[in-house]
Amino acid sequence: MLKTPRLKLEKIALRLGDFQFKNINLEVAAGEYFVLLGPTGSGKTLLLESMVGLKTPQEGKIFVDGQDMTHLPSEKRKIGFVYQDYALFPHLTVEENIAFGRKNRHRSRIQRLLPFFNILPDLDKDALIAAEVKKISRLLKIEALAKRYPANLSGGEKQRVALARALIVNPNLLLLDEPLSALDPERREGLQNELRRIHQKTGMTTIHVTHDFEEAVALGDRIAIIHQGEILQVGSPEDVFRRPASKFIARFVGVRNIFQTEIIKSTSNGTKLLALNGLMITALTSLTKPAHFSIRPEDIILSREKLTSSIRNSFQGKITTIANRGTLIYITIEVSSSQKQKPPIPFIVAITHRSLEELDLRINDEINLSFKASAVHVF
Amino acid sequence: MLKTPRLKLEKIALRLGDFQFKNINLEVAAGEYFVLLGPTGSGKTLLLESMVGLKTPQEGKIFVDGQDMTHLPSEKRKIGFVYQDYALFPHLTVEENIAFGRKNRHRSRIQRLLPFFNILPDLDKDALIAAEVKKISRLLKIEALAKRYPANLSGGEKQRVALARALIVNPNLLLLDEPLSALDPERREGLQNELRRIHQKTGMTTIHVTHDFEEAVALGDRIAIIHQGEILQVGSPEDVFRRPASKFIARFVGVRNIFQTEIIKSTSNGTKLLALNGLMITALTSLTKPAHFSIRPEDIILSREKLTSSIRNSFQGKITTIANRGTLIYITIEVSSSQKQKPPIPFIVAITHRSLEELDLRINDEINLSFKASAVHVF
Amino acid sequence: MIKKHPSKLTFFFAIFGSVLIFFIVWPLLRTITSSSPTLLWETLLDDDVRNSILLTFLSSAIATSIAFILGLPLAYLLARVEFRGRALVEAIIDIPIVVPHSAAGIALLMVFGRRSILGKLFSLVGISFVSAMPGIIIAMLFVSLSFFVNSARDGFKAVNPRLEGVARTLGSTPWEVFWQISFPLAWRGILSGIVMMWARGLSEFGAVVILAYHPMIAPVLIYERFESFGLNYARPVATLIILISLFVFITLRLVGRRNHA
Amino acid sequence: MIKKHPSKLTFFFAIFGSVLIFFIVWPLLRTITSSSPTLLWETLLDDDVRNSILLTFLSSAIATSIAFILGLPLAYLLARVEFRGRALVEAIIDIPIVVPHSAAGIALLMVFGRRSILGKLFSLVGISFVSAMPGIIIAMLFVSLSFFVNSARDGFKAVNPRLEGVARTLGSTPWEVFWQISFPLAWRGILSGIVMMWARGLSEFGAVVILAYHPMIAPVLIYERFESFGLNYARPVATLIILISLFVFITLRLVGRRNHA
Repeated sequence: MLKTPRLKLEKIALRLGDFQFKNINLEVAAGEYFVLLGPTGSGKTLLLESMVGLKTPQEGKIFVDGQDMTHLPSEKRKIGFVYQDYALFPHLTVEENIAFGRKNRHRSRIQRLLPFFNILPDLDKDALIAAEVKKISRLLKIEALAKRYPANLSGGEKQRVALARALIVNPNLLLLDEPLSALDPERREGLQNELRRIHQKTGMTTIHVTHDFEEAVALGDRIAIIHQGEILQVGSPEDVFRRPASKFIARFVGVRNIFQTEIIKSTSNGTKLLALNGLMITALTSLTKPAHFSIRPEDIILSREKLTSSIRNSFQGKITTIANRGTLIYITIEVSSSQKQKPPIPFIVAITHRSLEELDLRINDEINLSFKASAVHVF
Repeated sequence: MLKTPRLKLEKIALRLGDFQFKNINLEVAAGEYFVLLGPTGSGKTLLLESMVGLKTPQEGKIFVDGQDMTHLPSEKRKIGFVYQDYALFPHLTVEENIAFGRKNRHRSRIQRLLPFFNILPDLDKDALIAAEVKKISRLLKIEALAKRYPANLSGGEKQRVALARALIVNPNLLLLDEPLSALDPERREGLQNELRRIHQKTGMTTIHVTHDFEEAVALGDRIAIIHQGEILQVGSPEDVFRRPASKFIARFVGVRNIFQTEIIKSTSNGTKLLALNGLMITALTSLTKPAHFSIRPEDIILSREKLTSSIRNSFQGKITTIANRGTLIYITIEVSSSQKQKPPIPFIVAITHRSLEELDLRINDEINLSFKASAVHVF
Repeated sequence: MIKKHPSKLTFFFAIFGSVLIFFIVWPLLRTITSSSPTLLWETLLDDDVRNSILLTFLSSAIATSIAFILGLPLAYLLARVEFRGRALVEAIIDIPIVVPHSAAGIALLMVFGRRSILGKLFSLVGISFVSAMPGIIIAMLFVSLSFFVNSARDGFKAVNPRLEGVARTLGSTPWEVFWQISFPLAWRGILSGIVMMWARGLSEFGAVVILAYHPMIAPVLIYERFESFGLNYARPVATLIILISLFVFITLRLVGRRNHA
Repeated sequence: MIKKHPSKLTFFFAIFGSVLIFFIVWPLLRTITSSSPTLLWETLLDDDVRNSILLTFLSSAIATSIAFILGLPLAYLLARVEFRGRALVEAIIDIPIVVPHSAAGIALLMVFGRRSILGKLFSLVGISFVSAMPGIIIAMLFVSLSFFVNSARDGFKAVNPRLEGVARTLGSTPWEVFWQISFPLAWRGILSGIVMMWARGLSEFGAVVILAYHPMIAPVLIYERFESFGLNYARPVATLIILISLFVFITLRLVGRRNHA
């Protein structure tokens, strides 16, 4: 990134109770939809709270557009924040919730000192604010809710109101803390599309925190994987999905076939051979030392006959389990090692119901599995 | 079911606040793993609580092994219950939690009246109970946790302890209320397998409540779909998945391509033709009146060239969106109606990353889609 | 979770509980019904009685106002800020409930008495605590402030701190957040603290009687009439003050509930 | 959520709060430090003082025990069972806090006095309430039972009802569930109720003095010495009872906390 990033975290360290961050560095470009992905308890909310100034990091600096904000109070940072539970003000109507931040901007010094007296209403400004509330409500399709109280809203409606409230002040940055996790699974998808639409419409730089990998892939321009207070990998969804940087990430993003290997030798055409309990697997990598490698279950092709194609890796094995997981079926196939004393190697393969029917697979069937050299990710 | 079912609900009706059940009928066979599937707020927990006697239905009867239990107090029903949050007793160790129900059985009348005095310890019985606790702990692999308190356990450990506590009294029936929903997504799969293993080992008749369709498919011998206090469909996972009984169920189990049609006519070979905005779709059905029909996204095949196979339904369309959802990619293809004034029909197709690469699909590409007559589910 | 139709346990427990309810209700009912309306009306026309009741109400209201101004910030701090010695401060707030009332009166007399430093200082501006209304007020304040501070603290604690955090990100200063968010949302707890403290102030006798036998608040008047003339002369005044206390208590409680619903 | 380093608001609020803390602490400290240890020791050797202190402690302990037996079931019902008139019962439980103490004394005297039905009934078994320990006990019980019932009720409310439900499915009767689950888990609330009620009982003066001037409990003794001999004679007794109250209060509070951690 050549331009000044919208948000920059520099060596952030923060200790709170048992939990700590160490040396967090992160850059988010203006207009980007950035996803922080990590399991529950990896400290994602805490990191957001320190960006927004509700927690103060013990070390490190936070820059927005190149300006140091580390010690600025929250109310001066202009960073929007949507909590997981939406944190709508229960004593205000939807309309009043949305106008809340906008009204703060128009308040005089004396009004700020005596907030419990609503003196000197300014009709011009009130009309201006009402118009802005209407505009943002239209964008989020919540105009009909204006007079209702948060207690009477559904999860999805609450989320839209919280978004409207954060967006109306036109913040430099929008932080979303697990915005979809409080919703019913069947409504999640619709609101995910909604988030994408709003991001496209407003171009608001957004940081979205989640523990759900599919959500991250669907929304993120870039993804950072966070675990136990450390950022493990930053990259495009494709990067993280195809080329996980560690075994933890590989498992977390749903890769099943993870093996450890020694790299045996280079072949003439630039590929490498990996040894696995006597099997030789062809892969493309620049590594030369012992490493992990993985193959995504849906990258493995099953066939009754041995394929005679350009595919480098082809083995025969026996089906041991067939697990139906709704949309996909996961099949475990044990490939016997060429050295008799070693245990067979289990490969997990994902196929559709249609393929299962067509191939008529049953437990204990012998079957061929094959995958490309390029499907083997070495790390 | 010819034999007396283990559990039988007969016309259960229950009103609680805004919520009500109407006329719930259900039979669960001995040894079965039965899944109650429904969205949040469909009253699943309430139904379990009335099975176990913590809520009393206003109408209807509950039978266990043919015996009417409708008015039996909970402590006499011998039905194990595991709450979503596991509800472990925080003031007892893991060991004491597990032994809790087992000890109740050995208590004399006088001990039951004076439970705050732990009089007359019986060493023989204590040793017997300790042995049983050990046995069940071994089955659930929690022997190492015996002396710890629930507050120090992980979600998965809590779940195992709650299971052990329910299983030790050897109940007639085990009720699990969303047992996996409190766990991190990455641990859910392991514990799902564990539930299957324990069910196979103990043969315990189990009713498992969930809102997750994949969980239901992976575990259930049979599935009942419940929505707004009513049971909509009962059947095998395959049944519910392939032949949803209503539009709500179809949506809920993840079917995307749901259309409404009139059935036009029967063809010579026994298939029917369905009209959809001018397209004619071949399907197998006995229905003759206007109906819904659906096609699962993964049952549609994409190809660059028009397929010349036995597949009956083949159309050409334009790709409008490509959404990456991790393991699968969902592509929307709009097929133009033959009648020009009608809007194009969007089909959603699920393919793997591999197919996406192989077909090199891009937005606005023209592509062929085809599906078998048997893949069209009419309801 | 417990079934709707009562179990044997519920029945058994209800009998025990009824004894306690009866123990509270019976003496009060017996007192109220023992004086005829005419007698009560005559009692109310007695200048001494009327003045004492007004003095009691007014003093307690002033004590409550002082606690509101000084105690509301403290309640907020106790609910929100982690600081060393918070447990100590919470214990100190509870101490007035524990100190015997007459001993509290003695302690206040030592600090605010005529010969004490504070007493002399205040007498310069014409305020005397002994045998005067300010003495009644500080006695009431001392014995009843715990009720207000604890109730307001619980009110603030029940406010989700995330609401305050979000308000900050929307541009409110901590002072504005307090009035825009914390105070309105904690209002039920604060109001119930005001009611309890005011009512508790009305009921005080031991601490007040040591600082100020005169001017007489209603509880002192009851005691004096009982000592000087016996039960029959004390009873109408007692009835009157019980009726007024109950009336005020019930009204405020209903207002407090409506306010929330 | 609020940042750890204090904001201006926190500082400003802390100043207000300190005034209140100071108002509680100073009179107590001033009283405690005004009497020399020798004088306190001599006071303690005075039979009248010692007897009155023992009588106070014992009476309050008995009142608390009665409230425990009768009030624990009530607290559980209020926490668990939805019934018509629950709000009324909760209001009744709070009434004793509101009723002026001397008026409460009059009301109790009317029901338990020598010429009342209950008074006559009890006198048959040799129990007299007027000018006797049973009178002290019922006066203490009346003014302080609210503290126990409310605290125990909150303790029971904090117990997750699902735990009770699960225990039922594991074969426990409602009665067993109460002792195996509800009582141990609500123990902290119950204990704090016991402490508060006992302490509140110790502090009572107004209601007791009307039912039983003699035998003298410590608060009455303080008042009597103050009225008869003046501040200097009342002070050592006040100091002593303040010290003992504080000691007991702090000890029980620490025990209560350890018990939970």
